[in-house]
Amino acid sequence: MNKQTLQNQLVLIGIVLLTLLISRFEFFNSERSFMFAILLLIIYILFQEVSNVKKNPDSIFLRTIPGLKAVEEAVGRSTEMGRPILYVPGIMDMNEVETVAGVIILGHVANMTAQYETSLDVPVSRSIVMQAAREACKESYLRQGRPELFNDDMVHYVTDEQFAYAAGVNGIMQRSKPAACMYMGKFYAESLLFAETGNGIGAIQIAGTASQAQIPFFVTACDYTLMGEEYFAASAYLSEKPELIGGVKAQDTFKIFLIFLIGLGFLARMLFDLDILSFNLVELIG
Amino acid sequence: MLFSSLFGAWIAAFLTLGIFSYLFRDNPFYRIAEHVFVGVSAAYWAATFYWTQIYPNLFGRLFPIDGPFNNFWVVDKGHEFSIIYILPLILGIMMLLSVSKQFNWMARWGIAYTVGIAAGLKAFGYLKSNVIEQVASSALPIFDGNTPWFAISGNSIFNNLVIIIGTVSALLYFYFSKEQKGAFGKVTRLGIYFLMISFGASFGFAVMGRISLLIGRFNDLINFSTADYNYATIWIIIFIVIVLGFWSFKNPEKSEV
Amino acid sequence: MFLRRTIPIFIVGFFGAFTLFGWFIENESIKAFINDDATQWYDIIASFAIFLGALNLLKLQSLKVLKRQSGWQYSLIAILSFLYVFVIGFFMRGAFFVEISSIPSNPDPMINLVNETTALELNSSYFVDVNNENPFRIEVPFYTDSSADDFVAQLASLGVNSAVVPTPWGAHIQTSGGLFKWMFDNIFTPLSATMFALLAFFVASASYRAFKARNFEATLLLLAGIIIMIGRVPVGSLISSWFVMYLTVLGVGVVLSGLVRDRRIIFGWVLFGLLFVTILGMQMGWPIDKPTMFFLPALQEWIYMVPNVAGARAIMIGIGLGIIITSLRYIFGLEKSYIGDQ
Amino acid sequence: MEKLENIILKLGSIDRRIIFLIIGLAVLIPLLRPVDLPIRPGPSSQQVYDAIDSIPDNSKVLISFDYGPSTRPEIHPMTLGVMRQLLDQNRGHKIYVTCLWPDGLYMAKDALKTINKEYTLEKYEDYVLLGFRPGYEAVIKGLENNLRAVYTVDADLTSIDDIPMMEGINSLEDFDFIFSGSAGYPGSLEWVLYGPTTVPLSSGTTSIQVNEVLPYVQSGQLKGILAGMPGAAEYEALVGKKGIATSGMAAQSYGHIVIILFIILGNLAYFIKERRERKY
Repeated sequence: MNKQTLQNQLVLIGIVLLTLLISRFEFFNSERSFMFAILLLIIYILFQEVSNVKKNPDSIFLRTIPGLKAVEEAVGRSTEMGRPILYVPGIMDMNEVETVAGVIILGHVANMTAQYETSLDVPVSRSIVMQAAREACKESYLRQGRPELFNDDMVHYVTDEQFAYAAGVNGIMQRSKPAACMYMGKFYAESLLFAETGNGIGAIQIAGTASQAQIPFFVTACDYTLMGEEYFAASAYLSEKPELIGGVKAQDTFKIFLIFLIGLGFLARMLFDLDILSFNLVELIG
Repeated sequence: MLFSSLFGAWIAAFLTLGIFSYLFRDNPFYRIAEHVFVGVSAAYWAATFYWTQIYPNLFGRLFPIDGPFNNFWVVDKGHEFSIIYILPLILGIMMLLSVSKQFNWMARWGIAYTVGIAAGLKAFGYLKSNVIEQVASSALPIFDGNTPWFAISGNSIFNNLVIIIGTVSALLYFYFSKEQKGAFGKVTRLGIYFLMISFGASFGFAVMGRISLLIGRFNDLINFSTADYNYATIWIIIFIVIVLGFWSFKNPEKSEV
Repeated sequence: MFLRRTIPIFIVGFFGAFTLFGWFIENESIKAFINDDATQWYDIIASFAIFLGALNLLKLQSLKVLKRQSGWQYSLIAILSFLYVFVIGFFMRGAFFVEISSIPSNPDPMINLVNETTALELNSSYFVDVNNENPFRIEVPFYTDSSADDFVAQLASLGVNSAVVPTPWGAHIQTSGGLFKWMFDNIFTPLSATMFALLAFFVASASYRAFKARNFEATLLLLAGIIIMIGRVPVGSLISSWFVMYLTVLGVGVVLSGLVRDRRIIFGWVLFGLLFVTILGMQMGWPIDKPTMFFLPALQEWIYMVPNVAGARAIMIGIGLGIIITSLRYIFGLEKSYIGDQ
Repeated sequence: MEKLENIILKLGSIDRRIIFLIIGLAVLIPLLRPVDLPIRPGPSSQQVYDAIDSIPDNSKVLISFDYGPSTRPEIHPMTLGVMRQLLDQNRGHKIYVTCLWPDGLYMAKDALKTINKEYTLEKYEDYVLLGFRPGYEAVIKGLENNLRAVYTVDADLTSIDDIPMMEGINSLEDFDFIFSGSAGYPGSLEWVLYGPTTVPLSSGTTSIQVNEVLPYVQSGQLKGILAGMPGAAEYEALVGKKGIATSGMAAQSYGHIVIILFIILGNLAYFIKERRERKY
């Protein structure tokens, strides 16, 4: 434990020194030194937490996220009802981190549908997402030893246009009446069109998104919603792999650091306003 | 008025009302509008992407007027010759080739590139705007002498304290490594309250925005119902209502779930 | 294996690290790549990819038609719409302008012809300095080359020199009056705007169903939503803050009735509250917007500037953290399942 | 009482299509028979107005049209309003128009047409339509780096070098004010994140986006914000030219009232049901 603390302190000092050193060079944009140090710190925390999780995987505690438990229930319910599962990986392309996360979660859902032999329908709005989602699903079906259940067209393209896609997906919902609808990715205004139609056909709905403006709609119209950061933690929860759990731990550690930073900034501002401190720390950060 | 404008207005009114008919239930008019929309938009984006991306930005850089291939093909879009653009061309072609089973691994390179730059570009952007700047702007003044204790709008000590407490407690709601029980649970509860107020406010705003859109649509329909357009809206409404009435009579709704 | 796994993972790591650390480097070409080329490359790849999607769409819809699956007629509509736009996007320019380079001494028949054909309202002042160097372009294009040619012939019969100028490829999809633009204005736009407008109805039914005071959290959601909704529109400033105060007193009474068994306390609170508000109102002369705290436009402003900012900021920071860590996981190869490598 | 409760309960389980119908009528009727409602400008709209008011004479103002036809009723009055405010005072401001959305070009053309009818303007002296460039936020970054690399020609394919008012403009930092009429991505958020920090920036957004953008107003990165149609109406009132946003506000108000009545009704029904279930 002591050794760990020492190492942490050394690394922190190392990061600061490295940043100071590198800032001296011409090629370095010294306006961004603070960001650079923070970035190094995050990377360090990430790898530290991953190795921690790898060392003693049993001692790791993560609180439950209700929406994630519901995923498996939803797959089970669809199987019982003999109706398909609809999975919407958002309307944006793979150049959004949310979409990538959505495709990863799709891989986990496909694992379950392969086990349960439930049919899976994935309409997508971007062709690159179509290719990626197919790869992810195919791999899952192979891993579960059910390659014969996989078919390229379970992931199919509708259109790139936001509302045409929404119209198309609504049509699919109305006609194939899926028992469960999952919306995991980046969404814009169409979120409510999906969620209300899904509600109308009586499907279990689970949403996950980091699109801030759409979270309220999902919260009010869906059964479960993975909000913001929860959504990014979801793939780690589902995979149970140490590298990914370590990522969630790193998020937590860094969050505590940020809260500390908010407190520090607040305090510094107070001292500055009371003329005890002669400079404003916040201006240094910004 | 030109025939094309008049015809256009009738088409627009028909498609608009076709989509609105979805509010009644899924029906043939909606299905027509939906399928037209899907088909039209897929081709629309293919054409738009080709003419605004591939043609000017890729071919424009590989075949500019003074480039080495200018006796082969010229696409003059004011760009300089840039050989490095051969890379996206290759990745793009690989993407297309992945349509065949044999080459479907080829898509992975393009996917990998997309994910790579997404990760690199977003990580920095979000670190700056969503994290550091938000943390920095949470350092609100409490004791600078001219902030009032309480004011409903603008800066006040009370408001600033609420913001800080709200931010921290809501942030702790997203802390995964601890069960939300006891004292910690109370803090996260408070965090949820702030999140809920924020969601409610967003929702309230959304209601507003959505109604604004409806106003825009209705304005168009009202416009199309004038004599200039031969009362397009009115005729189409009558037509759709009659057909839908007849259709509903023949296809009674199965118990709506 | 090498082509399928190793190289893609290398590509993610390389471009990820390059764009991430490139932000810190002062170098024009690196800056240019990060700011511009990186995204442009992606756009180009995505533009190629869209043809894959289009092919997939056509394939599935054609299968429906061929197998005569239920609703195949609609699939036929989708295919035809696709082909229609594909043709006007790639094979027909749909926009041919006519440029007049000389006019006869009596321009009136020509002007009449032009106005009749194009529904423009031109008069002779438009043609003052028309000549070969400075031709007059009729701003309404023809959809086909042959109809433009016909018009040129008609003009020639009136002694007018004119020529057909086709819109260049690429510009044709944005030319006002062109076929592609006609499709955009009369098919694409109404459809997309109407789908969007459906939200007005759905947001109403969603709020009706979901905005129920089931518990304290839901009540907060409900109150914040309603106050914003009323406070932001003009009607909100017609509602007196005194009315809101009375409502608050009653509302607190309702809440109390759930918490306290003794009816006298609730009754006492309501009576006292109503009296207090009335006396205060009489003292202050019932100004509509005072006390500010209970004036809806001011209250909504407070909600949206204070507690809402706190909540939104926490979500923002959370999302930021999630994206940063997730991105780093991709860059360092800790997560590879997006290319099917679980 | 029992009867009233039963009626409320029945109304509480109303078919949602009835709600749709009533909402539709509540919005449609005020559009057919307009009513005038008083409009009281809020602080954030006022802030935008003041920010534009306080720019020096002969300023170069960039207006970015980052929206399409579907959000036109909300954003169009704002961009028009900004142009009117700039031109009304006759202080020699110049307007530069860019578009991050392909459809934004048509919106911009339309707005310029309207403005040209109201004021006597000289193209390339008073305004220039630079047009649409694809690339989302990359366009903003590019403009910040070197505007002339992104725009070699304007929307009419006239070379930038031949346009008198483009003289001395090489990057975003050469403007005195930037306004983005934004309906989503890319839009106000991207302007804040990637735009210049030295030039004052305001934005008009759809109601839905307001929440996302608000923290930036608070932190001062945005000089005020026009929030949705009410924001547009308030701004119209400030500029003193009533337009579609103002006339839409009545429809908006009724729409809200109907929705709120439904919410109240739904809650009453919910409480009655809860109480009855508890009793038996």
